[in-house]
Amino acid sequence: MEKILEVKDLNISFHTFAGEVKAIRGVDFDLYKGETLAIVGESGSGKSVTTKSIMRLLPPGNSEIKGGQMLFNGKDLAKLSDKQMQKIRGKDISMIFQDPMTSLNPTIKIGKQIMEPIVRHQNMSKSAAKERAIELLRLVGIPQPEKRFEQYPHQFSGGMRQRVVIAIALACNPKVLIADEPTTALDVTIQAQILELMKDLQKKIDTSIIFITHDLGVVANVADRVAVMYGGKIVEIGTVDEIFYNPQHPYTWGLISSMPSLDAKDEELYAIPGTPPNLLHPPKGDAFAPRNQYAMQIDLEEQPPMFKVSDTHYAATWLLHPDAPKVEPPEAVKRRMRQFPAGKEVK
Amino acid sequence: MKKSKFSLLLILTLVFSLFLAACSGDKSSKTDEGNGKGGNAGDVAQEIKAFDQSEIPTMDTSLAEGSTSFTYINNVGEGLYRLDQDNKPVPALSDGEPTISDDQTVYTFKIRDAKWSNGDPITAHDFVYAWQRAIDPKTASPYGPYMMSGKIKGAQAITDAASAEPPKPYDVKSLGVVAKDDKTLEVTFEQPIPYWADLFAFPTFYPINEKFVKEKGEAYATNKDNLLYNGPFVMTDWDGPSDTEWVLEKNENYWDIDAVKLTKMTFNSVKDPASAVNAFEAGEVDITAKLSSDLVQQYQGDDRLVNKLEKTVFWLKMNQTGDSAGNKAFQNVNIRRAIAQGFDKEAFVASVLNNGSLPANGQMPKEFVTDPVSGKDWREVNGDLIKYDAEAAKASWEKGLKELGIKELEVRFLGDDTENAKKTAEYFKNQLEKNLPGLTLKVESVPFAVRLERDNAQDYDLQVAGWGPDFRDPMTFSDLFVTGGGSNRMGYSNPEYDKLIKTSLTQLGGKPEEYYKSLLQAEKILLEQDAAIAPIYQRNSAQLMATKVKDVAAYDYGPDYCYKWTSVAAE
Amino acid sequence: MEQKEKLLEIKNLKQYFNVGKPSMVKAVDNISFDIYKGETLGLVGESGCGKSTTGRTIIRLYNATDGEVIFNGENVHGKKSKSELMEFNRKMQMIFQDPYASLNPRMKVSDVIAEGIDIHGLAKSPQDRMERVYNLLETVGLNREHANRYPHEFSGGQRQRIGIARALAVQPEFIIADEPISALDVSIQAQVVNLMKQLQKEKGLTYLFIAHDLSMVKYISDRIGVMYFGKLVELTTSDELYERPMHPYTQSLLSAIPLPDPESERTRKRVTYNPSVHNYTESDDVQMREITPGHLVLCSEKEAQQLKKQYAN
Amino acid sequence: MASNLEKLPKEKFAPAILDSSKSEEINKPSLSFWQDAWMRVRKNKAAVVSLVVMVLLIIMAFLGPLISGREYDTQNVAHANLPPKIPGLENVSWLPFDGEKKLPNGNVINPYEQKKVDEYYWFGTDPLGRDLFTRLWKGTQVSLYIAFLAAIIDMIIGVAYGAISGYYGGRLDNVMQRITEVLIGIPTLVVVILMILVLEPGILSITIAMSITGWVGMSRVVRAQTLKLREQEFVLASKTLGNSDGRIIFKHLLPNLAGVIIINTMFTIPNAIFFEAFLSFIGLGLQAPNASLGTLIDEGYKVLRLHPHEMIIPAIVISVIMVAFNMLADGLRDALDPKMRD
Amino acid sequence: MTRYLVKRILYMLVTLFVIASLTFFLMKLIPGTPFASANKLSPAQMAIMKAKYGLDEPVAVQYVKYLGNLVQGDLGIAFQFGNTPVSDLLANRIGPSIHLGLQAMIIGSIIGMILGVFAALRQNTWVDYSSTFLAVIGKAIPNFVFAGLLQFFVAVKLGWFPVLFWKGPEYTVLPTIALMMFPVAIAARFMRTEMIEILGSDYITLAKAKGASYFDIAFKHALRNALIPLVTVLGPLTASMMTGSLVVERIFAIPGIGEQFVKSISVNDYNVIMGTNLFFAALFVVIILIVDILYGVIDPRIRLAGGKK
Repeated sequence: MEKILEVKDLNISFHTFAGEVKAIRGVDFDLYKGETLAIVGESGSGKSVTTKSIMRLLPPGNSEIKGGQMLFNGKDLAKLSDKQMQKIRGKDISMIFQDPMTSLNPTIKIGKQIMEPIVRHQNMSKSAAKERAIELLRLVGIPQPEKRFEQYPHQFSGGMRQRVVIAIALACNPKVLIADEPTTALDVTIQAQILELMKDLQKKIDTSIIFITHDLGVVANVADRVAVMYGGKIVEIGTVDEIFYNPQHPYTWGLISSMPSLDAKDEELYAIPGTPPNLLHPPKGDAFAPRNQYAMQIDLEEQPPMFKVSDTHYAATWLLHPDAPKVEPPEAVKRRMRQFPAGKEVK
Repeated sequence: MKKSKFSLLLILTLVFSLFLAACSGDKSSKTDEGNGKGGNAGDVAQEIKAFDQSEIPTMDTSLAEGSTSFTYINNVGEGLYRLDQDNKPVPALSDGEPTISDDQTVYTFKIRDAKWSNGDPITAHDFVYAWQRAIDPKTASPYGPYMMSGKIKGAQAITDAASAEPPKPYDVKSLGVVAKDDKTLEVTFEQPIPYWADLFAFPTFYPINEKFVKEKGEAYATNKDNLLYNGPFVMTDWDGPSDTEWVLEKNENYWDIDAVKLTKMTFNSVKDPASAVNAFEAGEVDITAKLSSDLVQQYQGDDRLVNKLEKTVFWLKMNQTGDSAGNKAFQNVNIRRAIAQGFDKEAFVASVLNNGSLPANGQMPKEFVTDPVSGKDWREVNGDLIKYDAEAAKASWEKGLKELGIKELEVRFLGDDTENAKKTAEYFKNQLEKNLPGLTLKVESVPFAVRLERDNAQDYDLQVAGWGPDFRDPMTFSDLFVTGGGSNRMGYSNPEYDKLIKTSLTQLGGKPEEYYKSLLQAEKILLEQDAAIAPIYQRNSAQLMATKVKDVAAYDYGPDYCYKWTSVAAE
Repeated sequence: MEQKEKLLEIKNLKQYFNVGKPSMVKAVDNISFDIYKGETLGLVGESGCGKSTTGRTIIRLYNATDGEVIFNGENVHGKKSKSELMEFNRKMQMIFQDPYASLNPRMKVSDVIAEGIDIHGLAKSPQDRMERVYNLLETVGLNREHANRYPHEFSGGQRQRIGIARALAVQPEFIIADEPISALDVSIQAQVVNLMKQLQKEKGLTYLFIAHDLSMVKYISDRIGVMYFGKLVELTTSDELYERPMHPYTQSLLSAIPLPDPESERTRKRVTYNPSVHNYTESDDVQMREITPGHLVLCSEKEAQQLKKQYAN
Repeated sequence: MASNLEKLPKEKFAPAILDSSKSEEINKPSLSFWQDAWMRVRKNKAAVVSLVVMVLLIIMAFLGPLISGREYDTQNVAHANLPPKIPGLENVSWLPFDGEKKLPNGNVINPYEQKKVDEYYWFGTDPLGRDLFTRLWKGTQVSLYIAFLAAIIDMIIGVAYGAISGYYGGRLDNVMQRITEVLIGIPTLVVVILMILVLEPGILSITIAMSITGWVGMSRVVRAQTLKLREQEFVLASKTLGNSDGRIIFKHLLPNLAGVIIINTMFTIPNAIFFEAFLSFIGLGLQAPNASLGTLIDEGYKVLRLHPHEMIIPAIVISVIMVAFNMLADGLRDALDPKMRD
Repeated sequence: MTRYLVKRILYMLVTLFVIASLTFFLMKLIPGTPFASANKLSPAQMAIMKAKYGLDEPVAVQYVKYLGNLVQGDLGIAFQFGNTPVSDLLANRIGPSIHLGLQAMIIGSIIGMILGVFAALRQNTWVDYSSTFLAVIGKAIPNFVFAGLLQFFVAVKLGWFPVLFWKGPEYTVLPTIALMMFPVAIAARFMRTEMIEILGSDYITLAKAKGASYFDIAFKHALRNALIPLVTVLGPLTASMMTGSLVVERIFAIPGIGEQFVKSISVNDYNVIMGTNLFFAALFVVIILIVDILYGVIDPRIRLAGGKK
């Protein structure tokens, strides 16, 4: 498959008054044409920072790309000038944000906000851009687009606003669409609509999507592949089935088993103990080790490399090391593993 | 400090200025106006530009009460007499000297053939109307009754009747002024008035054209078009009391037009003296208004600085009525004397005022009136009545305190409202507290109107007050402190003093020698014997005037300046 | 269903805002339900459906427009003396949604937790007060050392546990949990939910659990009420609700939830709810009707008949 | 990927001993909100410098009048209007402390020699021969006193009014807001002038006059903030615990309002100084012989061209105070206002 | 909207009524008479003058009469100017004050806004620091000092502009500069804070994500939103600028109302004080109303909510 975006060993730090926060500590992943890559992880795990850095939207004053490459069309996004980056944003790579209530400019008409990237990137006349904008509104399922074109954001409901944001993002048929928790702020019924819309549109314009979320249900719904992030690193990456039915990293186990399943009522939920690491002083070894009931001595001393599970599946845990003792995953995970269609052996 | 320190600011300003010059403003320009300096070489345009401190409050002679009003009324109007360049009243609309009755109370004037600016002849009726209007309680003139009561026959009675409770009927026709015919005016005084000619030169006594006033009604005197002129100039621009620019031009109907040289004068009110000086330096104006003392220092020795020793004297009033500690203490003559002698007037005029003012050691100003007996200036005759003497002051002070049986005294000090008020108060506080141990001065500075009210209510201990004359006669100062007198307002009372003043007023009007002798004696009682007030200084004022401007008459009372004889010389 | 003791009866509760103005909002519109002692009643619905308002009205943060809230046989919204109110405040407590906004950032954790103890004068001495705070901290899985720290030093899950400790400090019988986990990460949600379950077991607490996350609600609740636009549309046991949702809105809601299971997601079919399907007329007496034992649905008489027939067995 | 990892010692794969009690440990030092804010302020160089400057100025305001050895109101007219002269610095030609002055006509004179004055007046003297160094610091003292007093009065009234209005809301809020609307409708300058006329003039009257409308700004800020806070869940929590309104206001609202109150006060102080200066300039300021920076500038302005030091020195001090307060207020806002946090 | 306006205007009238009453009674508290020659008047004459101007009546009667006249638009006469009606005085004097105030306000706030925007865009650079410094200096140095320095150096020494008066565009330059320093400072500082906050908002990030240029982001997206709170501050400031320029008016001999007002206060000219005060207040409330309407123009959320906040 064609790689559209390659992120290699990305390191990002924030400079705060308390010191340097190493928010991203060596992230690698590829994005293929037409696929949806979901990035999951809890807040502070670095998923938003990764995507914002791809868009180069991190605040210039206190954030710094310490190393790594983000190759898009053979160009390293990290090295582009602001002007060059402006030409890529909204045209080749666009973005949808979490909160539709705040991501539209309250003082500019909806139509104008949709037209902006069209006019900017496609050299269209005003009237042609307007037509295109109305067409986009119709495409994202907004009724009476001509009338809605002239309205202001506050006249739209949350779900409708998110549709507008999607329309803006898709205005120039981008190659990559980054969706940063696009449904978190929405009700479930609206979320379902938006997810359907996105999948639908993806098929139409064949764009690649990086989908950030912390909701495993949403991941299961939209993703082709899943990257699990913890403590500024990707700890496990694989196809959606591999992650859900054959997870290898204890953190992924924790994530999956902390969700109640519909049939198991009385057993206690599995809860990952403790709190996420403080990236101001990242731990020496595996960042997850202090919360990991399977932790070994080496976890406290050395960061695990990515172990290959299959061609598409990698996980960063010492448990995959040949010398590591065999451990029993939690019950809920074992149940899932039994369902794994490929039936691959669990180590 | 050094100019370079402003350079940054300057650069900044320049940038802004340029920016603004390009984009500001929308008013149509009136700049060309009054720019008539050109003319032929050698033939100097007889035009000047001048500043005044304030706008003209009113041009209605009956309502006028301040020197600004009087100045412009004097320049565009005229009475029976006019002050000449030497401050002497000379006949103006009066055709020659009047006929005076033997008892010196009835004066009969012939009115000169002169015209109003609308061409109407000026008649004796115009005077009768003006005077009756000024005394009429309905007019509520502030100066009419002040100038007439006790002088013009019947004036006091009218005011008394109108203010009685309940009001009594009155008739303005009972005023002692009658038009015998169109050109003959008969004026009756209550008693002989030595300074009668000054009164007739005073703007309150100028004629008014009745027909014109009736025609204009409420609008009379509200702007240049609602006024009639009979003086050396007419107003060609004045939109009313709020106007800050006004123009006088030569009055073609003036009977003495040959004496008038200026063709045009443009006036502006400029309240900030420093700004006025800036404009003068920039050549935008020929005459500034009075300078503040800080500016006077700056121009010391400059021949453009014109000094004028005013006949206004400032003194400390020591209130003897009331219940405050100060009021009670001031009933003691030693305490009063201690205060009067306890501050250094020389240093005060030299450092605080620093504008040419003179220390005053008597009530009467210098160069105001001359004793007819010796032909010498009043001040020379009576000399220094109460001088700064720290030792004597301290001695009196201790004596006074002993008599009162106290060791300390706190006195309220009501400051004046001049530009130097604050410094003056500070100076007095410092001087008196230093020289009179145990004295504390509590300074209270209040606005002008409040001070007048406190004076009126006699709610003060020590107050800086000043008095300027309204006519050239010692009486304008002497009768201030008679018992119960309207301007006394400090509870001073001395029967001997009262008697001297009363005799002079009622019996000596026609006998100048005795009149002066009596009043000279009164001043001695007031100061040497009673130390009723503590004279401080006689004010000097200074202004900047371009050297090309000649012959501006400056007056001691009534109007400040007259431009009738003024001319512009070639430079 | 065995007969349980009613702890709380809500009768025809109404909460309108901006009464008399054109902008009047019927946030809670005539709802009735009971909560039994020791159970957890879940309340679900989409944002703006009035579920939080219901909770806040029950605890008297708002004065009800109409209706009764009977707690232990006493009407909470009647006229009350100060001491009665205090007693009531002690018996009924609340856990809030936002772990960041629900703790006063200027107060130490010990003071936050002890607030109720102070108000109700439960501690005999300062030592007793601190001892209670330490116990509460340990009850919710935190350390004594945390007592002297400030809220901003804690993570979201820890803060939420402090909030629980604060509510527990006055030893309440009934706790309203207003979306207590929706602002937390998945892994932390489990911590809080486990803690709540454990506390319920130990202290015999009764919960009103308000949430929009249906899977968690199902997990923790014995019974669940579904709200839609200020009205309660369905109320039954949680298993029953998931197995046999009867109200079309509940059906649409359940069908919209994505499950963390790619296989089922590939096949899930979403149904949409259109309120006009009911076709209610003026004469329809729309109210909660029991279709099967313990399963109430908001419907008209006609619909009830239909449903009864449909779910007869 | 895992190529050279085979050679790891076995014992490394032994289960790690994890102290479960440590999982909840916080490894940051315990910082209260104020300590945290203080750390942020410290990072702001301008604010720290401003704070130092302000402390120095305040110290000088009290110490200055003592170290000169002269009284602020002692007059010596023989020594009037002397330029600054500082021992040691008098020979440094580029500094204006040589006791010489340049006349408007360009001549340089030395009034100290002319008047045969042997003493050193560090900042020169005024027209009454008073020592300007002493007066300057005395004036600073008075200005600061007025400003702080006005700020405190504003704070007390404004906070009480705003907190009550915002917390109780409803009809009470409505009535209270109408009242402030009327107050806002009155131009400040007008009220102040009228009040100074009505009250007996003095430091206190000026302060009261400034506070008559001054508190409105504070009350609006506090009210807006209270409206937000009273819906915060910790306030609701306190209500559900049965807390009384008074205690909620004092324990929950006020501590959380402290930030905006401090910031607002920091902006009030320089404004009050400025306003007092303005009043002095239009002749409604302090009573003699009291000095404030305003009266000093006013007096100095009159003799600016002849004796520039008499205005420039107090003008510099007032500017420094204003700059320092504003910078510090900015720093505090960044540190205390959660909106501005990174 | 109409209902809202009517309600607002009613409130305004109430405000003005309260202010009129307040001023009236305050004036009555001040000792003294408005007659300049009071020290030369005999008690009899004083009584006559008080009677003529109705000052001898009980305060309550005077109050009722005053309000009665007020309703008819009669502000009384100015004592210090003989019989001139206060309304004439205001009419003649208010023009330059408003002109100067507005001009300084508009130019000042535009410059301030530009400074503020650039400071925010280049946060923590020399641009930011110098703009902040300028702003603080503008606030710190009294405008009369500015006015005096400008007059002396720019007008007298350099001769670029007229020293005094108010006769045409070039006359307005220096007073405007002196007066605008304050709005420059206020606008710059406010704008900076607002812009920094807005530049961090989601919709700005979205605009960036669209590929908008810096210019577009600053001026098309952020500026309008930053204006909303700025208007709140600048509105009342505009009113006080129009009324509070008295010192600058005095220094540049501008025939405005401010100087007149101060003089009236010192001579107890009640009618002028009350009239001017009421006029200021009216101006003030009208400007606040305009500000609120302006909100709607800038912020569509308010426009459609019918003026509600």
